[in-house]
Amino acid sequence: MRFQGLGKTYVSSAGEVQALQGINLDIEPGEIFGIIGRSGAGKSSLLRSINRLERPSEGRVLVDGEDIAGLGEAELIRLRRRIGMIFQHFNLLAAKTVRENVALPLRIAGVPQDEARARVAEVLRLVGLEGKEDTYPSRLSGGQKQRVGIARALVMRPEILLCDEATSALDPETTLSILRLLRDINRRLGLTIVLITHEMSVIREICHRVVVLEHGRIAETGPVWQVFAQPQHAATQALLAPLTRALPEDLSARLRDRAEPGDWQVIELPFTGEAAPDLAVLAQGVRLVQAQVDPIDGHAVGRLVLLAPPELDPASLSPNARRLGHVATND
Amino acid sequence: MRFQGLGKTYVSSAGEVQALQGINLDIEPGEIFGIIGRSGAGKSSLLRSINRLERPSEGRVLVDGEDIAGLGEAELIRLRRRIGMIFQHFNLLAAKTVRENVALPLRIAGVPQDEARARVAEVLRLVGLEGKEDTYPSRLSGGQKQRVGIARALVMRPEILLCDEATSALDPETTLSILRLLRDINRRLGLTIVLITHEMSVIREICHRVVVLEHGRIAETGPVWQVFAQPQHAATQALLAPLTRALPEDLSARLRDRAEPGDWQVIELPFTGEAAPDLAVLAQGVRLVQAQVDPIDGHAVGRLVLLAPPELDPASLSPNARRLGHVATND
Amino acid sequence: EALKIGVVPGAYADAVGVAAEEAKAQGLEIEVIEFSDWNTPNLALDAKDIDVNFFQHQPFMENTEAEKGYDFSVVAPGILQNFGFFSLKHKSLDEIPEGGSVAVANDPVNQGRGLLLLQKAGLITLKEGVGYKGTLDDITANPKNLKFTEVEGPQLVHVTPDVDLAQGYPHFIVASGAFDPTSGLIYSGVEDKIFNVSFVSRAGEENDPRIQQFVSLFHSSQAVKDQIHESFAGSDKLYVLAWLLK
Amino acid sequence: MSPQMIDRLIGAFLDTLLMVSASAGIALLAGIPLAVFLVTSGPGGFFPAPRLNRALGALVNGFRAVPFIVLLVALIPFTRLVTGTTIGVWAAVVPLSISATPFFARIAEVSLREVDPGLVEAAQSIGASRWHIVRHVLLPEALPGIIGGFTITVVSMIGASAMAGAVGAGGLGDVAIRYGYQRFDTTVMVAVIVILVALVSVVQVTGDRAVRRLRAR
Amino acid sequence: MSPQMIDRLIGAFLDTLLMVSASAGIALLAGIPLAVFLVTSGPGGFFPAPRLNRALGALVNGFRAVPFIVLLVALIPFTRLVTGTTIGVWAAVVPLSISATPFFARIAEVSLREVDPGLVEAAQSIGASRWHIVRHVLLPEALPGIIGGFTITVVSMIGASAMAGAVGAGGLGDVAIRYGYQRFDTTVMVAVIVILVALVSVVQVTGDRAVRRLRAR
Ligand SMILES: Nc1ncnc2c1ncn2[C@@H]1O[C@H](COP(=O)(O)OP(=O)(O)OP(=O)(O)O)[C@@H](O)[C@H]1O
Ligand SMILES: Nc1ncnc2c1ncn2[C@@H]1O[C@H](COP(=O)(O)OP(=O)(O)OP(=O)(O)O)[C@@H](O)[C@H]1O
Ligand SMILES: [Mg+2]
Ligand SMILES: [Mg+2]
Repeated sequence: MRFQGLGKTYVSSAGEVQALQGINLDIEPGEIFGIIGRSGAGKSSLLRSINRLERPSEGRVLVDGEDIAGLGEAELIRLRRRIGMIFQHFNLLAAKTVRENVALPLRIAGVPQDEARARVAEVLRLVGLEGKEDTYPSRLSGGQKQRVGIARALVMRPEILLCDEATSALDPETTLSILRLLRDINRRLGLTIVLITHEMSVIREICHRVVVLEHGRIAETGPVWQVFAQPQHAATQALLAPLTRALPEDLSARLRDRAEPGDWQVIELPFTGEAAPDLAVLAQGVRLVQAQVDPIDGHAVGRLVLLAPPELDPASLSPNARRLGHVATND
Repeated sequence: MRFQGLGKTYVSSAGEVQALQGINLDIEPGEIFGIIGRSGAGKSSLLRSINRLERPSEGRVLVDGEDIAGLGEAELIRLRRRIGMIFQHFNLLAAKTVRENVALPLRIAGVPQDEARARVAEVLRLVGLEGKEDTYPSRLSGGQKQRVGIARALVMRPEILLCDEATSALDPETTLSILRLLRDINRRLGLTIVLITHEMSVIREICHRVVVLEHGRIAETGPVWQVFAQPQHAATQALLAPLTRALPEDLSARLRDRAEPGDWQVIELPFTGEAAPDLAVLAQGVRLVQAQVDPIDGHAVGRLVLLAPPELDPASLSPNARRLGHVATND
Repeated sequence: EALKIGVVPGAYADAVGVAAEEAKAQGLEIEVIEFSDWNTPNLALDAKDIDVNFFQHQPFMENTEAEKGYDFSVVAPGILQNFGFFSLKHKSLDEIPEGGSVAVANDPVNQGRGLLLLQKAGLITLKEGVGYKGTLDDITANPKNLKFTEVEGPQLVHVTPDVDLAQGYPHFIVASGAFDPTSGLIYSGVEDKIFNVSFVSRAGEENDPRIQQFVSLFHSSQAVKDQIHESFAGSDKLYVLAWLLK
Repeated sequence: MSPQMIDRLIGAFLDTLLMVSASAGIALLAGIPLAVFLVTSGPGGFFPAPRLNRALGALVNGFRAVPFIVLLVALIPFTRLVTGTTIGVWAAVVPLSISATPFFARIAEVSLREVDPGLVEAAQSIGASRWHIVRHVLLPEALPGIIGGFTITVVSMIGASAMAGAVGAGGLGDVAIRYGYQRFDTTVMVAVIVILVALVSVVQVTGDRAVRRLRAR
Repeated sequence: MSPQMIDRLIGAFLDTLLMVSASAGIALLAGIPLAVFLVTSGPGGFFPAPRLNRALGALVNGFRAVPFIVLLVALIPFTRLVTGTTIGVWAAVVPLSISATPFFARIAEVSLREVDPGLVEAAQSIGASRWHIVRHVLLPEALPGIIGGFTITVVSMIGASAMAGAVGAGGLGDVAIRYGYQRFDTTVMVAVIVILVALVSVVQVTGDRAVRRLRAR
């Protein structure tokens, strides 16, 4: 999949909105590719251009090397049958039951009834909707609706899967099981997945590469561990900030720049995924305040926040350790 | 706010669904109260019973000590004007612009035009929607729609705020700023917030207490740091599992129960928020694989996962350190 | 104040229209109101919304008076038309087959007259003494087993090709140009003056000078006569100017 | 065509405009509250009044069931009370609007029922009274459908106004009937029909445009 | 009432049933494709054919513009071609269905336009052809509205059939006009109107029920 100079402008009575501009991007087959960015950055617009739900205002979208703008109706239908899509707003048919919604792609593609029945039952089981087969969407909870959308996208065993915030309405446990399912299909069948999410943990969990959009442009792109460990662009840093969580408020409120007698240092010890700091240094009487270290693709990425006695030299911990400030300790 | 033996049964052609049963719960004024649970557990049904969008099948809901089932129309309207609600599916009026949607509660309550205009501008700024005032909802991205919903719920300066997955469509940065806003209002004005979310980080960030629903019943309830540090119920553990993240896959795949020569131990060192382990113990040549420690209400909660040499006794690190298994080390 | 005359579309209205033009030239103000219905001109007359109407014959008027309690009176006679029964399939009444279809008018008085004519032709027998008020329910003998269909006046012309025998009003036939209005198999004749379409006003107002002036103009105008003659295909056989009958 | 006939057509055109716009206006004003009441007071509505709902439904059905000409005559006493006359354009407006109102109400009802119940809930949650819900949710959200339905009503009334000839009100449809049907004057009939088609097209296109503009936002 | 009259009422009732159900059936079969075409080929539709759309729109407007009685007469040659006659129930079915089809198409059009474009997109994303979208999305999703509109159409046709009756097809409306209206037979008129109201109510209630059942799911 390749985007060449892709731009998208929406025209409405309230004026023009340039949702995307100058997007150049390659997504490899078999890859799990994440799209992140602030609300309104153009993520959905980008995703929707892949199966031509949105026609580019400029530039081209190539799938399997072919410009999809030039596809005739029959070819477009053939292409779309190979691409599953999970919508941000679910878009379930209110007049059809869960089963009928999920069976629709198969019915349309003329899959024999018996096989269709079996496949529908299978995906409904995978997304945990047994027992709701004959329910209409209006009777489902938000997460149940979303799972119907996931089942509908998977039932055709697509080669490419487009997910627009596919797990936003799901609890962590269900999210995890869906992600595992996706990764599993990706590994077994080489499914290419392009996914939008606001949950950085989802990106970390399953994506290989990620692109960060900002105001319709690419801010940054690369392997997840790199982008996450050393975000270059302010937008990425802002998105990741809540992940590499802020200092606890009671601490940050008491933080001061210059040390007063008896103050301890607050030190940040980053793990950038390259050379991990030696933990032996922690034996110098420091206390752990906050920690977030995660292995991404085999690289330990994150940081520790420590309280250290005044005499300790941050550099002795690790060359990139950094003093954030000083606080009084009450114990 | 008090729920007494609350039960809710939905009746439809597909049969009965018992969404809630035997809910007994108190929510204190000025509290930020989280509701979590698996998809379909009954969270939305519980929340919607607070402003009588859903009438209980059994039991009672008391707000300010008064059974709301008995309210007349005028009283109910008065109550609802004190309760803001953010809907899971946004429920924006398609025929009104962003500004008109947000201004509607004020218009209905007869707030003078001038004041209304100022307040609308203020909340739209708070949720970051400047420039979209005259846009219709169909032209907004998912997150922008959600922010309109948030603005609409806040504009009346409610005493109670009900949030049904209010930040699910928002990027982490925006989520954080909305949460800070809510916490700020909570502190300054004593706003009571009841919120449903699937993002455990949101619960951790701002909630005081949390209830875990499972199959329409209360599985567990208590202060967030307690529930998160020592989840008692299987449902809670399952929900939190992805948070206290699983071992990295390459490690867990190689994990074995019995040590072979040269194997290192994989050790979990929990931080339960009570007595934090002394970090000096880490000087025994261990390596950090994964860390997640967060201060919740001043208590350090989380765990470290360490690789330790075979001779180390886990108990020497901390009484509740636990050996997960053994792995071969290649370096 | 203008004299308001109610009419229904057709030859009668056209004649009144010509007379109204002449009257205006003489300084008499006339307003012609065309009703596309046969009840409302009487209703409007009774309600004093019009002063005189010209669409009905005396039996029709009396029937309405009896049913609705109006109090009207005939001011002056108008036109008497010679309606008949027509067929595009058969040359004479004898050829009408067993079980043949017959279209008759669907309004009360014209249907009654049509049935009387069929009785005169020997095709049916009506209940004793029903006269022109007879309906299909009053047929006591129907030896040829004719099947009747009731149809609106103007529509009779359209259905004539589809039936064996159809009642027909010459001025409709003339206007449509569908077939020869003088080709009827039997005619009602123009002897029964009571069926002439007359000027009708509220009782006691028949001597309103405006009405009288208009009626005498209508009766004396050559243009009116020419218009009527034209409406009846220039055939004297199909109509009679009732005011000239003694 | 004679100059008189052309005058007559112009007059008829104006009569039609007047009759249709007056009665369409009345049908709009009366039909919308009626439709709102039928929707909100019925089963599942937020203002349940089953007894009154059934009664009003029956009344609407009654007016819908009676053939127009019968209704027209039955209404004459009322018409006279309102307009002071039984003939002419204004006398036709009364029965026309009385027959168009239940018709339009039924059409508007269909569109009002399509409004997402979630939006009604949202309004309830902000403390909207029933009147607010009608005013700010039901009507604006159903507006495209209501306009579409009103377009259909106006076009149907252009057809129905032909019957106004029964009270001597004239109008294009009546001219078509009188000349085309009863006098077999094809030229006049064709002329009238051309005008009628043009009128209907203008109404339809205007309605469609309005709907499209609303949908485009 | 005489026994003949009772027979006549029964016959008229059956005639009305036959006329209305036959022409409603035709209007349903012909009106839905027409409505679908009007919606999908128009601006913003997924099967743009602006020229054909305008042409068909104009044709629909044409049929809608002509007063029913005039249409009925204008269609006589066609009616004769189809049914071999111009009198009787079947001859009335032709103009009735030809006038009901564009009417119903316009009503169905309004409901079809209400279908959420997101659902069409969802269908497109699973590789649905245009026909699939019509079959699986537009029609089922608009069904409540279409049924509501069909109810309105059937009720309107019960009214229109009274006029068709005037040209020799009989039916209840015609009996009401002939006996009740022209002959001032109040008993018959009341009887007919009671039957008509009952018939209309049955149609309306059946339609409402169907819609409510669809909505309840
Ligand atoms: N209107 C309804 N009719 C029938 N069943 C319903 C209805 N609304 C909800 N339910 C059922 O009740 C149960 C609880 O629904 P609820 O919406 O409260 O779940 P939830 O906890 O909010 O889930 P989610 O996280 O997915 O939004 C679900 O099984 C759902 O299918
Ligand atoms: N149909 C439309 N008409 C006009 N503007 C639109 C339309 N759809 C989207 N936009 C605008 O384009 C921009 C990008 O929208 P898009 O939906 O791609 O954002 P997004 O990154 O998916 O955001 P979110 O995370 O909130 O879903 C937004 O500013 C939005 O308001
Ligand atoms: Mg989006
Ligand atoms: Mg929910």
